[in-house]
Amino acid sequence: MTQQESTYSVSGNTNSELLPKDFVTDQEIRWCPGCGDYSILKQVQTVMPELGLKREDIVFISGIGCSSRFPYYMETFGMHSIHGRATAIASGLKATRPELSVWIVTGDGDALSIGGNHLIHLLRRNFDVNILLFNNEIYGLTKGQYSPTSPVGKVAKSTPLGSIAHPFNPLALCMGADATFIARTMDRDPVHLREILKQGNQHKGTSLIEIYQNCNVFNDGAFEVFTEKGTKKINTLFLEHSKPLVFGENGNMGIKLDGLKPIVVKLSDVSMNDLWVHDQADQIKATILTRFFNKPSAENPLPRPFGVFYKEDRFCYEDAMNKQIEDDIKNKGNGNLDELIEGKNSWTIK
Amino acid sequence: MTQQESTYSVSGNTNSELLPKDFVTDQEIRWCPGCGDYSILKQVQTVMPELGLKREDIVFISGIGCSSRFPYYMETFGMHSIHGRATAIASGLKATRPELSVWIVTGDGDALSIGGNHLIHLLRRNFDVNILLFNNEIYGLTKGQYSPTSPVGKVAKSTPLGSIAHPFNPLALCMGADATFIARTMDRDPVHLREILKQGNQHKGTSLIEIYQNCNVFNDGAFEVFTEKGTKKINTLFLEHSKPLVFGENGNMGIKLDGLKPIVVKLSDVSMNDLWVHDQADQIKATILTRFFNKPSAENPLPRPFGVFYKEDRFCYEDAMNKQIEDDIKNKGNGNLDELIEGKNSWTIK
Amino acid sequence: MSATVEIKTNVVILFAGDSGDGIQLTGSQFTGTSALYGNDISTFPNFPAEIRAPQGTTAGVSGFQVHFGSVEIFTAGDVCDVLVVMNAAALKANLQQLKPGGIIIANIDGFDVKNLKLAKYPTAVNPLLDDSLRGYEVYQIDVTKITRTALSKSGLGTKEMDRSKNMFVLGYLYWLYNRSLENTIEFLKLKFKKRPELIEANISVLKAGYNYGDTIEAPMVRFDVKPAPVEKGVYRNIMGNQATALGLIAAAQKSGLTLFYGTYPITPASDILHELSKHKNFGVKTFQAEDEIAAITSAIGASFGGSLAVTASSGPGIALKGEAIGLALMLELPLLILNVQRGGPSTGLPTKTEQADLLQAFYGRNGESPVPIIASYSPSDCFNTVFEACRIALEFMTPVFFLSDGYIANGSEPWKFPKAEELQDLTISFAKNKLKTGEKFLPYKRNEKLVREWAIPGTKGLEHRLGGIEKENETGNISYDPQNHELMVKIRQEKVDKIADFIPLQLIDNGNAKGKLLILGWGSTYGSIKTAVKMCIAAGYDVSHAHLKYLNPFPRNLGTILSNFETILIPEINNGQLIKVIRDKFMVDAKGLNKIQGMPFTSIEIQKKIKEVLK
Amino acid sequence: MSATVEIKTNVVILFAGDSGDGIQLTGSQFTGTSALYGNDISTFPNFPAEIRAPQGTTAGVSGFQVHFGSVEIFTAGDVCDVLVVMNAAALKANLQQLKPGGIIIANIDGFDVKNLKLAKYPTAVNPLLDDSLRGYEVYQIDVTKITRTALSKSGLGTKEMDRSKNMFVLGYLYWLYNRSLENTIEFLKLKFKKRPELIEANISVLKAGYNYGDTIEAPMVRFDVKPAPVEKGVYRNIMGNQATALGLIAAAQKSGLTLFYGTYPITPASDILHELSKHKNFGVKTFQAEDEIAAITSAIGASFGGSLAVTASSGPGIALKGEAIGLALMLELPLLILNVQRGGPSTGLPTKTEQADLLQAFYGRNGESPVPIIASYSPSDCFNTVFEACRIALEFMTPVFFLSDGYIANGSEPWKFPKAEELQDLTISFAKNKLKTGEKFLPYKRNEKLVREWAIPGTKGLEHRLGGIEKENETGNISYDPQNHELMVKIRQEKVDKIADFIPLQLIDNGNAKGKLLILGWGSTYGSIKTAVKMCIAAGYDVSHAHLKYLNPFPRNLGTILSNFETILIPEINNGQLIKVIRDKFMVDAKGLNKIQGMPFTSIEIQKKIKEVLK
Ligand SMILES: Cc1ncc(C[n+]2csc(CCOP(=O)(O)OP(=O)(O)O)c2C)c(N)n1
Ligand SMILES: Cc1ncc(C[n+]2csc(CCOP(=O)(O)OP(=O)(O)O)c2C)c(N)n1
Ligand code: SF4
Ligand code: SF4
Ligand SMILES: [Mg+2]
Ligand SMILES: [Mg+2]
Repeated sequence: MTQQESTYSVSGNTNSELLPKDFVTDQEIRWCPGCGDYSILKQVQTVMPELGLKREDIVFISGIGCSSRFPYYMETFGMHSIHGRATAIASGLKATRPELSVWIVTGDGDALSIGGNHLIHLLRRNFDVNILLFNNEIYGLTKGQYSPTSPVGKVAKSTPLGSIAHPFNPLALCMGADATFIARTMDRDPVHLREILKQGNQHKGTSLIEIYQNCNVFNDGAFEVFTEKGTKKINTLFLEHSKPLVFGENGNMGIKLDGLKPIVVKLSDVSMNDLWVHDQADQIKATILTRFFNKPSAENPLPRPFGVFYKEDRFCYEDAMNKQIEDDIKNKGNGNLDELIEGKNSWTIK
Repeated sequence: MTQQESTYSVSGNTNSELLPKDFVTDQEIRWCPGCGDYSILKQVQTVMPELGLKREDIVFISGIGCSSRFPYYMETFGMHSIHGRATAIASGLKATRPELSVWIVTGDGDALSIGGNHLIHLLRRNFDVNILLFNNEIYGLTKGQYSPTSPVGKVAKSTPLGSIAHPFNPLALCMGADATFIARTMDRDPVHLREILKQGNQHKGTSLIEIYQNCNVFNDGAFEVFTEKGTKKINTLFLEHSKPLVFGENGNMGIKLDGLKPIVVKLSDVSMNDLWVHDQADQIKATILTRFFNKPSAENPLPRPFGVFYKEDRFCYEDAMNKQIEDDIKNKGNGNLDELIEGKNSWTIK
Repeated sequence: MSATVEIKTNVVILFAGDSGDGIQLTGSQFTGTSALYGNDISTFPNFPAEIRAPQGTTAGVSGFQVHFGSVEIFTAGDVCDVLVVMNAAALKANLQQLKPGGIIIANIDGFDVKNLKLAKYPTAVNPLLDDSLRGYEVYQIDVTKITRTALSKSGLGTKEMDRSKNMFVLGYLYWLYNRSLENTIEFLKLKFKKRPELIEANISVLKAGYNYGDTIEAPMVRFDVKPAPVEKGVYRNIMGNQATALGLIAAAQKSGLTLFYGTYPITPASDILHELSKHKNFGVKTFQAEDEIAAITSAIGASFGGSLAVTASSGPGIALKGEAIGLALMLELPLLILNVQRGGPSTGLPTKTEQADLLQAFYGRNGESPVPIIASYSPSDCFNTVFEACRIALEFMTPVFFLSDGYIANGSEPWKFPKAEELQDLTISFAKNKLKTGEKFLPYKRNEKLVREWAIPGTKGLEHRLGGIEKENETGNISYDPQNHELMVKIRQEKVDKIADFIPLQLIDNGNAKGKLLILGWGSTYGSIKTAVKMCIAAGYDVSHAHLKYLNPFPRNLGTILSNFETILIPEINNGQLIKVIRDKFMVDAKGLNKIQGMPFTSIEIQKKIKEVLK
Repeated sequence: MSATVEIKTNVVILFAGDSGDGIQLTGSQFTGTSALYGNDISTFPNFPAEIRAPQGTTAGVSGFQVHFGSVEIFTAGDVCDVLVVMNAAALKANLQQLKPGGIIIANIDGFDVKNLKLAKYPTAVNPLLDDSLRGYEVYQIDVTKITRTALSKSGLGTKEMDRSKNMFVLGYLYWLYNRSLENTIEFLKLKFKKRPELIEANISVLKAGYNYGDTIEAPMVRFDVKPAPVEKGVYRNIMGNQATALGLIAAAQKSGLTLFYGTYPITPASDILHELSKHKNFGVKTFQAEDEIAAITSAIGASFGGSLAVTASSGPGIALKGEAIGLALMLELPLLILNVQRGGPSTGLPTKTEQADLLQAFYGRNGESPVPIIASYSPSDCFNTVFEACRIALEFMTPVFFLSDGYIANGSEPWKFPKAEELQDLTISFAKNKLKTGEKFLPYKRNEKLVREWAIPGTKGLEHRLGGIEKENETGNISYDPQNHELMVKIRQEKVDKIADFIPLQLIDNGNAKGKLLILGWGSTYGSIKTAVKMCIAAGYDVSHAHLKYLNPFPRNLGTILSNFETILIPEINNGQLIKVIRDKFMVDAKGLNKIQGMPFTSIEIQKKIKEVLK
């Protein structure tokens, strides 16, 4: 008997008739009013019809956390699993059903605390899935403990005198784990968010998208210098491939590399041609960009980068897995169950 | 009642009378004859008396694996725990007994597969402990499955057709996790190994020392281009702080940075002054060095670096923890149990 | 207008409203004042499952139930006498809790079209206007309007004014139950120390509520619940998780050890962490680990180093600790494992209560791995029980399970707390180097209780190695010897069994020592069983109640007790777990009474069953 | 010199030597040849705990025990008739296994001063020279010398020559037991295909061993063990882990599903992974995950996608999977969890066998979480049992535990294997979209077996969401409703209980259906119990044997069977686990017979107990 291919077969047709509302479920949304998760949900639903996927071929998998409620609100296949394991679940799904479009939704606690190991292993294996990491620098669902991305000094439920743990730099960690696609965006910039979602989806391999998400109940304003009108322009740097690094009010500032050291320059002083040109394919440059990480200040005026930091072509685990199977079949022929059971040293009793 | 300080107190005296043999236990060593673990054990025992520590203040903690048998052979306090958790156990011990000298012994599977999460969290928290990561690119104890550091294509028990998983670059991963000290050395270079052990011990914060270790039974020769006479010189690069990167037969080659790109140059063509000078304090440079990772070859002649890649001063978790307690005592006075139990809203029934 | 005063022995009030309505605070204030007045009390807060479910919906309803009386009170009450609802959703979600003829106090403003719609009442239906509530006594008050009026001259904005609505309700209830405002006024002064304008506003609204009762023209009965004949002494109100935290600190103080608490947040255990982390001046070290495995293994490290090491979680997190619990038991190091149980399996019902992790505590790891288990039965009892769990862990060098649950953890009751000096001393003596020259330290040498010594790093001459592989008796060296393995398995079992010699005998809580029916309970069912048995005994039934705190090992006399009754009934908030152990161990054909609804038993449910069994 | 030939019904030979001595190969060859000859057979290899313990020490001794006969054979034998030792350590480690008067075949070269010292014999003591072995028949052969002589003209180096020492011993045993060399010669030709010089060398040493028997002058008895009256048919030899792997592939083929095997290496389960990863041409997907949690959760992902998903480990690894098992059972997805049990607790005795994870399988997770459990009882039985476990998982949409253990996993026996076409069909029908317009798909709608449909991604119109939070009946939406929770807990339990209607009734393996004593076993104790009961019945004792394969739920008639016996005795390689479940469930005062030595029972131990109980 062969695989039930008919049930599995998924055609590549785009389904242009789908609308964002077709991705809305009948479930009441249970996030706090004002939560950044709403905007992300909205943008994901908006982008979905543009990706040329059939709805039934899309799977959202999440762990546990406020953000992890996401699958319930997406009219696709979905699983709200257990804390920290969405990445591992998705790996098994993608290994066996490579034709599906698999999306992982996870929080900073889910992905980087309890789920840290599965995340880094998924990245090195490079399954072709998309990870949406909702970073709100707090544990929302359990009502406000500090998370592995909370800054030192963070006063939270479990740290009434302030956190004493040096936080992860999530994108630096992911670069260290040999991620093939990393990007950063935010809940408050729908256009950018949609653009990054699309680029992540296009990437063949694991796309890690960190999304700054405001938890207005337990960590309100954690990212406001990057999201609010007054401060956004001088504190954010939007990356575009092959474009020089320019930012600031009216784009009057730029970044230059002084040896290995990035410095902020005024465009009035320095020519555009001398600026650092963003190159998504450059692992070292991407690493340096992930290190633009301290809150921008007078001594450290480096803005926070948003956009695609890094993109690399590398074989995906599921493809290699299938190839090995195909090759083995080519070499040995389709497995014959009788021969397998009999083995090489049978004997007959008459 | 106060803490039993007397029992805990540990004086800082060095104990110069100790000899390497004082660190040998009465247990029969159970590693395979020829295993690289023997050399590492020997060097650790040799170095111990030089560290100025009292034997009873030293604790070796390991997980499970061939390498993890290590504590049984060290006449100090020790724990052979469960697979992957030595790092977490050590964190709890160091948090409560900062005055102890805590050493973690772990394998590539123990530290990077099942124990990956605890490792990266330990690194970010920066407990002042030393990690000896015995990397033999294989699972020894369970008899030869591939590990997260095995190269793609590795034929092992669980991968008869070759591994299809892109391996971790352990030091790059650790840099991504904001390690404050990373170094690499090897079983076959006792002098270098001892030197690195000493430097790791001196570092205040987590010292991550990757040790290339030959498993002559299941992965013989994995590192031989770096360890064997004929090939060692042109394939290894020994890092020394403030010194230019020089290697090769008779030290006739060097590394130069072309922008962000390291290139191999002949010293006959390029002046010493133009070479990359090693700077342990430079996170970006250290990251680039961790990326000297492909097997050296004609197209990629970059040698494999050994030595201390990176060293950073950052507060240790246990110190911050103690400081917070001290401050709280300063602010509120030593806790009074009766007041605590009574709370603020008691009433009396007469 | 002055009202008639009716005397009541006990009353249950359920405050309900939107999460933002200050319900928990209102309830706590009422509780505190009644406690001060001398009532016996039990409370149960009921939080919405969502952090902040959409305002006005039933999912967003927050409740606080308080049961107070002039008699002994053991539960937060089966049904309520008074239901206070701040909006339509609160009424809808809780009406079934109100006893027939009960009082409803409703904030009219919460029943406008928008609120009715959010609560999913059919269009044009308003329960306050149709006669669907005719079986109850309904008092409708436009709380919002009166509050705003009362504050018209305060200079506060409308939003801020509306925030003191709950004070109006509280004041009104103080009037209704004849309580003084003093306690709450004191509280407000402290709470708003930095914003005096709010002190004044809140007090005036509180008084407005009180006066409203005094002045409105509706004919109205007031109630009086006299002080309970409770023991003399100093009391406080305490929640279960808080009591657990204090019990741990007390044990650390009495043992002279550093308290190390390695944990990972999870409902409903997290509040223990929150409480502990406030008391750093006791030298408490709280460690929010990256996951549950790191939580317990860091605690094992701390225990190896000589700390009083504790790890805590709820069901799913405890499942993750199984392997490491096995390690602790092999190492024979003291370790506390707290499980604040919640509804399962899997993620289950995180905000609801259940007793379904008992068998996990018994058997949830590989190999023969006995671990003592001890369960708390009420919020304040958590203090004593966790203290006792520490004693056992330290005295017997073993991991110990402490079981609590969501009901106990979040419930509260008055507590006649002990003085520090009355608490048992837990002084530890770490192993000292008493070796003669050439003699080797034997880390697994045991005393007459089969307990090995705690030899911590830093002790010269006691250097030794421990591990999870089977170890040779006494030396602790790795041993694959078949006979030795059997010996060690038996020793580890015997060591736990022997603890039975060092715990109190089981008492009959209520009823005769011999008879027709024994209700055998454990954990948080205590209050409901106690109440039910008390009432049945009063009604002439031959029923007794014994409540287990020690679940592994059982008290030595348990078998005898069981043999003295014709029928054993075991009520549990699960599908039958203790009953399995009892049936196996004592070969008694015990019957189960099981409720698996994420909620405690009502005493009525238990009474019904008692009567059914005995008829 | 021709020897007398003595006829034997069954013989146990234990080959023992250093890990490098080729003991496993020698044993397997002897086994294969005897099987071909028609004997019934059972074997047990015994590896050293260390990868490569120091040569010559007792820790480094590798053993291979083969039991073959002209009668039915059920175990690898209690004691051995012949002990072959390649060095002093092998003698020291195994002498107690040899029956009085048994034969020792010793390689003299392995008893030089160095070897004696490594084996820790006192200085100047050589057991071959003093008369400590006088109770045995000892044949001393200088294997090394003869081998080297035989190869003197081969052109091989000494080291390479010495590697064929084992062939000498094998040849000699072939002579002793009157076996043909053909099978091994064929094997050698295949094995050294690429090095013809080694084929020749090994064959000549093999023949030298045979001829040695024929020619030496010592008076010597030869033995003959006639073919067993085993069923006609085609046989092969198979080890338990191998049979498990083949059973999984067979189930995948018969269900038409992709086999996904998510695991993390651990002794003694790893060999299943090794075997499966050789058969990629069956579409098998093996995934060596980063840890056990990823192993099981990746399998859950694969199951969600419609694969036959399997995860495997041993005790400590299974402990880590508890939380995820709960998820699988909430999701109601098919999933196989294989536990190849080893000695516990904690790391325990990794290379030894034990049955101590049964209660973990029953209860090792939070909440009410019933999972079917099924256990294999012999190496070849693993094939059928794991196939059956797959059937149950797929038919009932549930995680299923398959239990095996180190003894079964590494043991081997002849197997009259089935034809593929004889295997039951497991055809799966995934849910199809049969919805009318506007109708919603109900993922938790159930059939008469209470089983929901498997609706996999890619099926248009069946988009739905699953999760670990309690779900509303039928819709699967999150539900905090108290009644619904109780309903769902009961349904999940009932679904598992109902499986009892779809499994075979329990049979009495041996003995009468009613009587004095029933031996109730499970798992790998089968062979020893079978042998013991057979012998006791022959000796006139009123004893019967029933062996459980289905542990949860039990076969429907088990209660009746138990009630037909005066005494129930439950032998287990643990401290008493099945017995707890039986006592609880059936209220029978069953007795335990327990051995916790990392080793199987001998049939003698069981016979002794039977006689004790029946006297
Ligand atoms: C095994 C386990 N441990 C702990 C929890 C409790 N828990 C649920 S979500 C969560 C963290 C949530 O934080 P994050 O992942 O950042 O998500 P957010 O709520 O902020 O979106 C925790 C600790 C759990 N459900 N399961
Ligand atoms: C929970 C658990 N899972 C798996 C194992 C089996 N196991 C023991 S050591 C090991 C890996 C050993 O590899 P590594 O850490 O590289 O150490 P090495 O033996 O190579 O020194 C594994 C998989 C175990 N003991 N416990
Ligand atoms: S708690 Fe924070 S993250 Fe969670 S739903 Fe509310 S606002 Fe959003
Ligand atoms: S298996 Fe490899 S790593 Fe393990 S002891 Fe042997 S040589 Fe060393
Ligand atoms: Mg978060
Ligand atoms: Mg290794």
